[in-house]
Amino acid sequence: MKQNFIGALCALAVMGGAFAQTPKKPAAKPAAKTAPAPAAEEKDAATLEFEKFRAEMEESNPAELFEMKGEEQWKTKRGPKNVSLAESCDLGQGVGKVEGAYVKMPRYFADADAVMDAERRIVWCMVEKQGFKFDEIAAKPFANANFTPDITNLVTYVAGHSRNMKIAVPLKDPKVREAYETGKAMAAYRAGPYDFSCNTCHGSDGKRIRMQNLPNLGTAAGAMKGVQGWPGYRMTGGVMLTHQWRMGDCFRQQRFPQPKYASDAIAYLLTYMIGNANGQVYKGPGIKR
Amino acid sequence: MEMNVTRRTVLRGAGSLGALSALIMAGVLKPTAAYAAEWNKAAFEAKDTAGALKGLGAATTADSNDLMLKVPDIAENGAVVPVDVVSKIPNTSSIAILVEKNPQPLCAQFDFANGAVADVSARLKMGQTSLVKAIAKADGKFYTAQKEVKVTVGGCGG
Amino acid sequence: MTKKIILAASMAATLMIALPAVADGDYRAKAIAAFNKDFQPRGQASIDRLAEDGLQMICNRTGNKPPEYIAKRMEADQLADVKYPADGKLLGDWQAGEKLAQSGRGFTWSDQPGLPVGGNCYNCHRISPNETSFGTIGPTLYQFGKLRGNAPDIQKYVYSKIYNAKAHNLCSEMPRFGRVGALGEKQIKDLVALLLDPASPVNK
Amino acid sequence: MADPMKIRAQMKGDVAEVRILMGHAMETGQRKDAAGKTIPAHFIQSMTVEVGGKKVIDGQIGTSVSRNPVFGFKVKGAKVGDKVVVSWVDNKGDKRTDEAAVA
Repeated sequence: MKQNFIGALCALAVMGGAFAQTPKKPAAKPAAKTAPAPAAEEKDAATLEFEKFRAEMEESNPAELFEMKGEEQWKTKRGPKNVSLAESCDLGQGVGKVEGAYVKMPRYFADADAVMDAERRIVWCMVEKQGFKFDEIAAKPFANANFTPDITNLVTYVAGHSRNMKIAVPLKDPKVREAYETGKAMAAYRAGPYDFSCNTCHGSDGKRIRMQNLPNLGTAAGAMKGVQGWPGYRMTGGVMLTHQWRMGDCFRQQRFPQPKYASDAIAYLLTYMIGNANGQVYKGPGIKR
Repeated sequence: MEMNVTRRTVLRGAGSLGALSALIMAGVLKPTAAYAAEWNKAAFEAKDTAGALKGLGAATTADSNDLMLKVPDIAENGAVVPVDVVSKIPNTSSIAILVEKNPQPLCAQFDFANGAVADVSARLKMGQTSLVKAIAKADGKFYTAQKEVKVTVGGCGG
Repeated sequence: MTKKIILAASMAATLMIALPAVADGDYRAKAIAAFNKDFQPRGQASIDRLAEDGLQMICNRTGNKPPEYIAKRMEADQLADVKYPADGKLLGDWQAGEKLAQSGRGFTWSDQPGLPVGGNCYNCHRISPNETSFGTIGPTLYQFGKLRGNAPDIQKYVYSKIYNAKAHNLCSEMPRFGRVGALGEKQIKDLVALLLDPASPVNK
Repeated sequence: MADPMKIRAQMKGDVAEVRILMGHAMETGQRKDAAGKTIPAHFIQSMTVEVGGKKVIDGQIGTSVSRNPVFGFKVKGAKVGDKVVVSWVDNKGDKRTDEAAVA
């Protein structure tokens, strides 16, 4: 079977604004009537059709297989220091506590003097507490068809323990606030060969690229759509991927260079996005197209 | 809460796995699959629907309104297409699912026994827009239901 | 071209003094510093892509709403920069245009450099009614030519819009496909035909 | 070694709903890798479900089932506490058995 039904000649190209307007010059042209309504109904029918099956897809989500593995890895003594994360890693709720930790990150961690999202924090624990090498983790940070990194299982496990909890990024903390504002400015920054920023696709409501709805990350509901479902089991390729991966892939499609894994830059952007979703309910690891 | 209980139960199940596989290895317990029917190579490796039906012994089939096939009109992703098949035909003993345009159309076949209801769900790969067919066997006769599922070009992002 | 960039840069300098920037300057500086510190080149996506050119800087600093006197002047500069085909023929082959419109390839770190780049059109626009998987970031282009005809000035407008969308709307979301070398003369002509040729499904 | 399955079995009225997640590549044998080499077929061929010691489902599976397969079955006459045992065997002879209890 041709497994590349993906069709994913995916590229975000954004053609813009003025195109359908009557040409400004030559001004003599008769004003063009508005073109017939786009197949908005068609799109909505497709979206509705997807949603009908959404609950069923979420109810039995292969992400749970990765949660199970992550739980085992969290509790097992591992790494050069032969320590488990359960007995050494503080995700902000006390050593070893995973309940509700995911929805309260990114947060500032004094021991690392950095604002960290969940994945970055777990990597930090693996390096500092278990003795793994950061460069080795960062060399292969994301899953492919034949390989799922431990960190992906661990993040999925931790995220699973914030199911049905409200997002509560501590934006009142000045360090977190600064990360948020920096992330906000990064999201608006246009550059590269196509003049894209994050906001080109994710800065207004009701947009779609091909059939894919694009959440407006500047609103609480839109930001939640961007947060919901990560880490997520991706149907295309059948792999488990994390929010860090999603951010990197956005920049790929934005035609930017690559963000470094578990970096400040990604933590800032995640603080902006997840912070905007504060108060919304996180449903746990998801299933993605 | 109920969810948590279920989860814990499942985990406990997983924990006792080691013991179970030890028993299997020691030959005390026969792995269940060992007495599963042999894989129907002719049906599964058939390159078209007719060949697959022949392999299933279902050369002649009748349409039935009591056989319900629930699939999306448009697949969100051809790699994972959810399908539900329910048969209300009395004495349904088996259900098979086919994707007509796949290189090997037969996806799965399930035999029911000891209280199993003729109601199965699975997730299929579809390389392109195609008819999906369900075949039910009851009292030696075969019944079908079918529906088209559109597979579209993927979006970006997501 | 260099002249344009200098002009844009000097305008940006004027702007910094004349206008309150939309993003707080401090955070904008921090954002740029974070990009520079935490991004690495990969494939063809070199690190210099992080630097704004003059036009991007104006749009970034004004929240994509530059004052009209600047926008008009810079749009005119962009328009003057459009290179039309020497033979003056702007309508190519709509079928080739349709194929190009479908493809979203090009310029990412996972694309091979040098390979033909896609038009990316369906990512954002409804175009031919036969393609139901289309984006909505840009307006619908269905029946574009049917509603407007395909007189030479319309052809020229469409060509220039694809070549450099910013010639008509300074902070348009649409890339400057010709200006940045993504699409060549033939590709743009084929896309013009997709929108304007009466035989194109767009205009049926 | 094959990864564990996740099995969930819950009474809804007098019917036990059994949902099974399996970790498996389900390679079709028709895909090529980056180097253009065909990736050999590797897929689950048969599976069984037992509830309360009795076999209720005897299934055969082909390459068209999705990667990391998900199945749902319904069983009448089961009760809370019944043991659910699921097994599969793939075309390379790899196998896996896991169990859970009806909740």
